[in-house]
Amino acid sequence: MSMMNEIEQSATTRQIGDVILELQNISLSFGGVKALTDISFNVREHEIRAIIGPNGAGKSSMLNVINGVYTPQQGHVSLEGATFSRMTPRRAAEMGVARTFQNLALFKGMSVLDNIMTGRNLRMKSGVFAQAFRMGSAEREEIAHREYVETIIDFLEIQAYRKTPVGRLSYGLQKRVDLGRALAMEPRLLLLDEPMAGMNIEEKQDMSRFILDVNDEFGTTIVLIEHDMGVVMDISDRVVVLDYGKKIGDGTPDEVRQNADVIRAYLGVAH
Amino acid sequence: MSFFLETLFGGLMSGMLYSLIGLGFVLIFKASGVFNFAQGAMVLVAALSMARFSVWIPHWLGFDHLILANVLAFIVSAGVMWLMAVAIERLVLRHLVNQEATTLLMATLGIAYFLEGSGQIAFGSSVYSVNVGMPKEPAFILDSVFQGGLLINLEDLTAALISALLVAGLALFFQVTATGRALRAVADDHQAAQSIGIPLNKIWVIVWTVAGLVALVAGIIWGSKFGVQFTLATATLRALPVVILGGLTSVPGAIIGGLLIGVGEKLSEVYIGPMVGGGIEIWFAYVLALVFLLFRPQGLFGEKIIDRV
Amino acid sequence: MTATSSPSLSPSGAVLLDVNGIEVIYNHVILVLKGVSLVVPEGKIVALLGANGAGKTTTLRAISNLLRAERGHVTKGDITYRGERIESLSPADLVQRGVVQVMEGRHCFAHLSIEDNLLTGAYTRQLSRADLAIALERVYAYFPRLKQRRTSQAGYTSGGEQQMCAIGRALMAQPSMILLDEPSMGLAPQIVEEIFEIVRDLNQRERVSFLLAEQNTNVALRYADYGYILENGRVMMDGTAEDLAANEDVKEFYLGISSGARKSFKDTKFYRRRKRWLA
Amino acid sequence: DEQFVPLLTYRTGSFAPLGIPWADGKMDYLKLVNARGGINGVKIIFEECETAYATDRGVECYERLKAHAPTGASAYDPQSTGITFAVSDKAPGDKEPILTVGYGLSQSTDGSVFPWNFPLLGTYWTAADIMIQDIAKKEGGMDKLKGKKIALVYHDSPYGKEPIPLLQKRAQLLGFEFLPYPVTAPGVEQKSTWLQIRQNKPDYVLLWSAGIMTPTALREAQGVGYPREKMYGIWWAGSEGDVKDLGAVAKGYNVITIANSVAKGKVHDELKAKVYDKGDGTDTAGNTVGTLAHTRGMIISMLTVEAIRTAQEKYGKGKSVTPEQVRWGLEHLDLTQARLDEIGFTDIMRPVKTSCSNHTGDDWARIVQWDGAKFQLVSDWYRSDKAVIEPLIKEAAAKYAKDKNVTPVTCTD
Amino acid sequence: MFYRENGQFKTTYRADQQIFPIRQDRVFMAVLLLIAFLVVPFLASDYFLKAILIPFLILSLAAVGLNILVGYCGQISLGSGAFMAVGAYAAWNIAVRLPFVPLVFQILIGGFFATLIGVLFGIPSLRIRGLYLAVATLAAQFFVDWAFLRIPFFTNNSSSGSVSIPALSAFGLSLQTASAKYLFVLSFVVVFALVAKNLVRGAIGREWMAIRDMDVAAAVIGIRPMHAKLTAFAVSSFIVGVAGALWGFLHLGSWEPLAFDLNRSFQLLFMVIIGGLGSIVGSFYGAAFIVLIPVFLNRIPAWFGLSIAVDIATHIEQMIFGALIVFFLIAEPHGLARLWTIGKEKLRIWPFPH
Ligand SMILES: Nc1ncnc2c1ncn2[C@@H]1O[C@H](COP(=O)(O)OP(=O)(O)OP(=O)(O)O)[C@@H](O)[C@H]1O
Ligand SMILES: Nc1ncnc2c1ncn2[C@@H]1O[C@H](COP(=O)(O)OP(=O)(O)OP(=O)(O)O)[C@@H](O)[C@H]1O
Ligand SMILES: [Mg+2]
Ligand SMILES: [Mg+2]
Repeated sequence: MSMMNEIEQSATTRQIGDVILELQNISLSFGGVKALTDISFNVREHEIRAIIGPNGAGKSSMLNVINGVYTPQQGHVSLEGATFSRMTPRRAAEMGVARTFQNLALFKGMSVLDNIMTGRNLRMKSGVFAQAFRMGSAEREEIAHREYVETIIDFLEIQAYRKTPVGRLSYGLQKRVDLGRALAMEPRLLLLDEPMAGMNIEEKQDMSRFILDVNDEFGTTIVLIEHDMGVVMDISDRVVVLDYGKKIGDGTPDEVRQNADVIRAYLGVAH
Repeated sequence: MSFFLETLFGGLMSGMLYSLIGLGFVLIFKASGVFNFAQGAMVLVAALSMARFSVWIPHWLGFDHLILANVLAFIVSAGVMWLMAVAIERLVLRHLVNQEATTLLMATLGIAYFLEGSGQIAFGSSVYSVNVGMPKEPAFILDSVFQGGLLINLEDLTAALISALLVAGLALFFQVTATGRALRAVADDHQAAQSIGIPLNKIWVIVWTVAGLVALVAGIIWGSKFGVQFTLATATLRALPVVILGGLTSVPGAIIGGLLIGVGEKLSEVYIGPMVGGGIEIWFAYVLALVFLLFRPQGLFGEKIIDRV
Repeated sequence: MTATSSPSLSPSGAVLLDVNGIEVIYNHVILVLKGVSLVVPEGKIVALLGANGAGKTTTLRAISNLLRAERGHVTKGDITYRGERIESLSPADLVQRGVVQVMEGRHCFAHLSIEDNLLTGAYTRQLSRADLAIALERVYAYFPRLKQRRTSQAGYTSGGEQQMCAIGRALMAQPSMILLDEPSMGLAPQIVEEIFEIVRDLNQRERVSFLLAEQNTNVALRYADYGYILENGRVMMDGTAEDLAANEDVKEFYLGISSGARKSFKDTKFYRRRKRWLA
Repeated sequence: DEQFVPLLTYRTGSFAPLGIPWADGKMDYLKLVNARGGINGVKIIFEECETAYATDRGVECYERLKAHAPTGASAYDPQSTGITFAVSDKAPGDKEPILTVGYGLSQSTDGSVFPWNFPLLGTYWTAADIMIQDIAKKEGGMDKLKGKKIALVYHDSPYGKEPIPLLQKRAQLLGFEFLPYPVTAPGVEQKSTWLQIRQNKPDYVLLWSAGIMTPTALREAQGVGYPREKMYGIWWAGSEGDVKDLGAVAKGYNVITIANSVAKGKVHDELKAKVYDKGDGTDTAGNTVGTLAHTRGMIISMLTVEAIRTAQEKYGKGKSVTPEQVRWGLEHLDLTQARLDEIGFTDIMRPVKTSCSNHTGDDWARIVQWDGAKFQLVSDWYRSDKAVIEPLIKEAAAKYAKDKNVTPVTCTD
Repeated sequence: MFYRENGQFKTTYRADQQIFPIRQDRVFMAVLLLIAFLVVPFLASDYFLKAILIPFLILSLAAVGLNILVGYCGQISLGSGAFMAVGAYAAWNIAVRLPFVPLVFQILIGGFFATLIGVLFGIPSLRIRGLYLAVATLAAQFFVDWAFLRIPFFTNNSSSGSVSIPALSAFGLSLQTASAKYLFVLSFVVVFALVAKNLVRGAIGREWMAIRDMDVAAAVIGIRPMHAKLTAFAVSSFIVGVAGALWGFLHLGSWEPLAFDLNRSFQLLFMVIIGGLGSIVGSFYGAAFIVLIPVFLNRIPAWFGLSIAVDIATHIEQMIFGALIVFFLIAEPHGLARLWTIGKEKLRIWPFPH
C-alpha cells in the first residue's frame, strides 16, 4: 500500500541524469533478414525513451539485444559504464533491467501471485534446505516479498485474480500481470514492449500515469515501445524511430513529429 | 571384411524396419502434434487381425489359396484400422482439442491399453504367424570375392524395399498436397486450424487411418519375420531413438534415423559389445540419438523449436 | 427469418447474426457471460467494446464455436446465423457457411511460412492453383509487408507481421462474416487505419459483415455502424456508433475526452476506483 | 475339508504362449484330483491370479492368496524367476513353501539354507550340465569337447544368466570355449547376436530363451544358416507353441525336457475321461493337452498334491494341512515307480525322493528333437554330474547364507 | 454449503500461505494423518498393508519426486525407473558393504547416489527439450538397467544379477511385521511430501515452474535455466532414489533390474499425468489410480460371482483401465487433482449453480 500512496503524493520533479545505457553500432540479422543495421542511441537516467517504427522495424529485437536475449553480430551495449559485446539475460537482470513482452510470455500454469513473485526471486536468498523445511528465515523472507507483491497487485487492480492461473485471464489482464512481474524486480531500467496494446483509453490513461509515477518516484529509467502515438508523444522525453532496421529519427517528440522521414515511413499523417 | 559388410547390411535392414514403425509416430505427430504411444498397440492389433483373418476367411468361405486369403485379410484389416481411427476420433480426440501435448500423450496411452486388451480378446494372445510368402532362406552373394559368400537376407531386403516405397510416398504427400499443409497446420495450433475451417475430425480420421495402414504394413513384415504376439507392441521402443534422431516431424528423417540407428546398434553390439559383456545395442541406440541431439536438439531433420519472445 | 428478440433497440437491417441471451461458463464453474444479446445486421459493421475481462473474446468464441476448445460452454440462450441455430455446429461447418474468426493473440502457425499460413486459409475453398495465386495476391496487396516476409516461418516474424498474417489468412477464406478480435493490437498507426479501410472496403464492396471486438474505441466507432458496450459479462449499453460516440460516459471512459477536449496522457488522473454507470 | 492351492499364472503379456498351457496343465490336474475324489477325501480349491510375468503383480498375488481359508496357501509355484526371487525372501517369515520345478535359484537345492524352497526335479544347472553331457555323447566323449566352442544365447535377466556359473565351470573342466551372448528382453532383436555366431562359428548353441525370443532365435539361425541340430533349448524354450508355426524351420532343434513330457501317460486318458469329457477342461480349445508345457503344469500340480498327501500321512489323513505341514511333505516326498504308475505318470517322469539337504530330489532329464511336426525323443535319461554341481551349490548357498544372515539348519540325512 | 470459507479471513500473509488455507481441509488432513498413523496399522490386514498400502505409498513418493521434475519443472523424464534402481542398488551396496550404517541412512545414501546420476543425465536437458528429452532420458533407463545386470560389482558378484537384503531393523526395532514396515514407509512419505510441498511453494518451486512455462521469460527475470533444471533433477532424483530404496528394501526384499525397468518409468509418468502435473497431492491420486484400480478391477468379477477366465478378465481390465484414463482426461485434462479442485469449487457454491 505504502508505495502507491507515496507515488500519488510524489512531486513531479524529475532530474534527467547521465547516460545509463548506450548502444553502439548494433547490427543484427537472422539468416537473410537484417533486423537491425548499425544502430546507435543512448538512454539517460530517469528518462522515458520511446522506440517507435512500423511493424517489423526491429523494435522488439532492439529490446532483446539490450537485455541479452539476442546477441548482435556487431556492436556493443554499455550499461552503467560497463561495456558488453555479449550480454546475458541473467546479467541484465542482475544489473536491474526488467522487461515486458509483446506476445504474452507469462508463466501460464502459475497463479497471478506466483507470476509476480518470480520477479522477486533474484532478491530471495534462502537456500534450498531452508526452503525445504520452511525454516523461520525462509518463511520471513517469503512474507516480506509477498507484501511487496501485494502492493503491485493492488495497484494493477487484479486483487480478485490473485490466485487464478494466468492462463485463464483475458488478454488485457494478462498484459497487466506481465507488467506486474517486471515491476516486482524493482528495476533501474524498465523495458516495455507495447504495454498498452489491447487496452482501452481509460486503461491506457491509468498505465501512462503509472509509468510516469514509477519514473518519478523511483527514478526508474524507461524504454517504451508503443504504437499509440498519443501516448508516446505525451509521456516520452525522447523518441527513437526505426524503419527496416535502420534509425531514421531520434529526438524529442516534437522534433520527431516534424521529421519528414518519420512522417513518410511511420506516421502517415502528421499527428 | 565380409563380416563387417554383413553387419553393416544387417544394420541397414533392421534400420528400415525401425523406420517403418517410426513412420507411424512421425505421421501422427506431424499431423496433430500427438505423440502416439498407441502406435505399438496399433501394430499389434493390425498384425493380429491380419494373422487371424488370413486363417479365418479361407475357413469361413471354404477355399484354400494363400494369396487370395492374404489379400482379403489385408482388406479386412485395413477396414479394422479405419474403424479404429473413426472410433479414436469420435471417442477421444474430439474431446481433447487444444489440450497440452502431455494430456494427449496420456490419452494415447489409454488407447494403447484399450487396444491391447480388446485386440487380444478378439484375436487371442498366442503366437500366430503371418505368411505372405516372404523368402526365408538366406542367400549368399559374391562367393567369388569373399570366402563363404556374403550373407544377404532376402526377407529383410524385401521389407526394406517396401518401407522405402511407403516412406517416399508419404514424404511426397506432405510436401505437395494442400491436405499435407493442413495437417501441419493442425499440429501447430488446433484452435487456429479450427478457426479457418480445417475440419479436425476429418483430418484426424485420415491421419490415424494412414498411420493404421502403416502399422498394418509394419505388422505384416514384423509378424512374418517373428510371428505375431503381444511383444510386438513393445518392439516399438526400438523405433523411438529413430524418430528423435531423425526428427519427430520429418518423414525422410525417419528413414535416415532408422538407417543410422540400425547400423550404429549392430556395429556397436558386434564390435564393442564383446568387450563389455554384450547386450549394449539398445542403450547404445539411445545414447547415439542423445549425442546427435546435443548438436541438433530438434533431431537431424526436425523442425526447429521456435522460441522467440 | 426469425424476428429478433433483442431487449434493447436493435440495429436496422436484415438480421444476419442473432445472439440471444447467452450465458457462458468456463470449466463448469466460472460464469463469464451473464446473458448477452446482440444482433449483427446483414452488411453492417458492429463493434463490441468493453474493458479488459469484460467478455468480448468469450462472446466471439461462443459464436464461432471455438469455445469448446477452451473448455467453455454456452449454457443458456441461443445463437442463430441466417436463421439457423449454430451452437452445435463445428467451427469448420461455420467457416463453410462463411463465418470466420480472427483470433486474439495472433495464433499463426508458427512452423509454417507466412505464405503457407495464408494458403491454409483457403483450405475450405478448394481453389485451383491459379485462383489461389490471385487470392494470395489480393492479400499481399493489402499487406505488402507480408509479401516481403512470405518465406519466413511465421513464428519468427514480428508481432505486427503476425497480426497481419492472421487477418490475411482469414481473408483467404473469403468469408461473408468476419469476427475480428482486437485487429488493431500491435499494429503501427497507419496500418491500423489501413486495416479499418480494408474492413470498410470489404463491407461496402463485398457486403461482408463484421463483428469486431476492439479496444481502440476511437477508430472502432469511426468505422462501425453500431456498437455494444460489454461490462462484466453483460451488455451495458448499445446504440448507433454516432450515438455512442456522443455519449458523455463513453467519451470520458472510452475515448479519453473530457469536457470536449482530448486530455494529454500526461495530465490524466490515476483512477483508483472505476466509476461505472448502471453497475 | 478343503485344501487351498494358489495358482500364480500368466496368460497375458510377452510370455503368454508359454504361460497359458502351463497354467491349464496346473489347473487340469487339480480338477482331475478332485474328480478322483480329492486327496484322501479333501477337496482341492484353487484360485488363479494373473501376474503377467511382472514381479510386483506377482508379489501382490502372493500376498492376496496367502491368507486364503481354510488353512492358507499350500505352496506357490511362482512361474517366474523374478517372482521367485521376491517371494523367496518372504517365504520363511510367512512359512510358505515355494515350488520351482525346473527354475528358480539353482543353489536352493540346498535345503539347509533354503528350507522353504523346492526346485524339484531339476534346476538350470541340471539342464546345462545335461546338455553338455548330451553334446559330449554326440562328439564321442567328454574329452572330445576340448577346443570346441559352445555358445549360450540367453535372455538377459536372472533367468537367462542362471546357467552361466555351471557352464563356466564345465568349460574350465573340459577345456571348451564358452561364448555367452545376452539378448535384451523381449528378444525380438537378435540380428547382431546371430551375426556374431556366424562369425565365431560355435560348435553348439545353447538357448536360454522364453516367449517370442525362441522362434526369433530359430528364424535368425535359419537366416544365418546355422544348423538347428546344433541348438539346444532349455525346457521353457521348447513347447510346441514355440515351434509349431516354424515347422521345418525348426527341424532338428533339440530341447531338454525335465520330464519326458513328450510321452503321454495314463493320466492323459484319465484327464480326458474325467475332466474334458465332462466339459470341465481348462483348455477350451483343447489342443494343448499333451504338449510339453501342459504336461509340465500337470507335473507341478501333481508334485504339490503328492506333498499334501505325504503331509496328511504325518499330520492326519483326510484333513487339510497347513503350508508348514506341506513343506514337511515336500521335504519327505518319495514318489516311487509304483506310485507314479498308480497316478498315471509312467514314463513321463522318474521316481523322485527329497530330503532335508536335497530339495531337488533326483534330477532326471531327456532330450527331444523337433522333426518339423512334433517332438521326438532322442536320448535316454540323463542326470547331472553331482561332482560338478554339488560344490557349486554349496558355495552359492553358503554365500547366500552369509549375505542374508541365515543360520543353516542342520540336516540329519 | 458445508464447504465454505465464509468467515475465514486471512489477516496475515503467513496464514494465507499455509498449505491448506481452508480450515475444513486442515481438519481433514489432520484426521487423515491420525488415522494413517494410529488406526490403519492395527486394523488393516497384512495383505492390505503389504500388497496395497506399502506399494501405494512408495510409488506415491516416487511420483512426488517425478512430479517435481515433470510437473513443476517441465522436463519429461522416462528414466525414473533407472533412478529408483540407482537408489535401491546403492542403498543395498551400503547395507551389504557397510552394515553398521543405520537403515535410514542407507536409504538416504541411496537417494544421494540417485541424485548424482540424475544430475548427470539431467545435463542434456540444458539443450534438449520436450519429447526429445523424454526419449533421450530413455538412454539413462536402458543404460542403468544394463549396468546393474552386467557389472558384477554392483550386485556383489551375484551370478544372476539379483540381490536380496538382509534382515531389516531401524531405531533398534525389527522391521519384520507388515505394520512396522508400513509405519516406516509412511513416515518417509509424509516427511518427503512435506519437503516437496515446501519446495514447490517457495522460491525454488517458482523457479522451476517459470522454466517450465516459458524459459526465455524466466531467463529475462534472472532465473538461470541451468540452476533451475539441475536442482529439479537433483531433488527429483533424490526423492525417486529414496523411493527406489524403499521399494527394494521394504516392499520387494529382493529384486533384479527388471523391478525397475522401463515399465516402472512409464508407470510413474502415468501417475503424475493422471494425478495432475504440478500437484503434490495429485501424485497421490495418480498412484492410487494406477496401483489400486487394477487390483480393484481384478476383484470385480469375483464379487459378482462371475467366473471369467483370468486372461479375458485381464484383458477386460486393461480395456477398462485404458477407457478410464481417457474418461478422466476428457473430464479434466489436467488430472485428478484439478478435477478435485473443481469439485471443491462447485461444493463451495453449492447449492447454487454458479
Ligand atoms: N479459458 C478460460 N477459462 C476460465 N476463465 C476464462 C477463460 N477465458 C477467459 N476467462 C475469463 O473470462 C472473463 C472474460 O474474458 P474475455 O477473454 O472474454 O475478456 P475480453 O473482454 O476479451 O478482455 P480483453 O480485452 O482483456 O481481451 C475473464 O474474467 C477471464 O478471466
Ligand atoms: N528470432 C528471429 N528469427 C528470424 N527473424 C526474426 C527473429 N526475430 C525477429 N526477426 C525478424 O526481424 C524483424 C524485426 O522484428 P521485430 O520483432 O524486432 O519487429 P518490431 O519492430 O518489434 O515489429 P512489431 O511492431 O510488429 O512488433 C522482423 O522482420 C522479424 O521477422
Ligand atoms: Mg515488436
Ligand atoms: Mg479479449
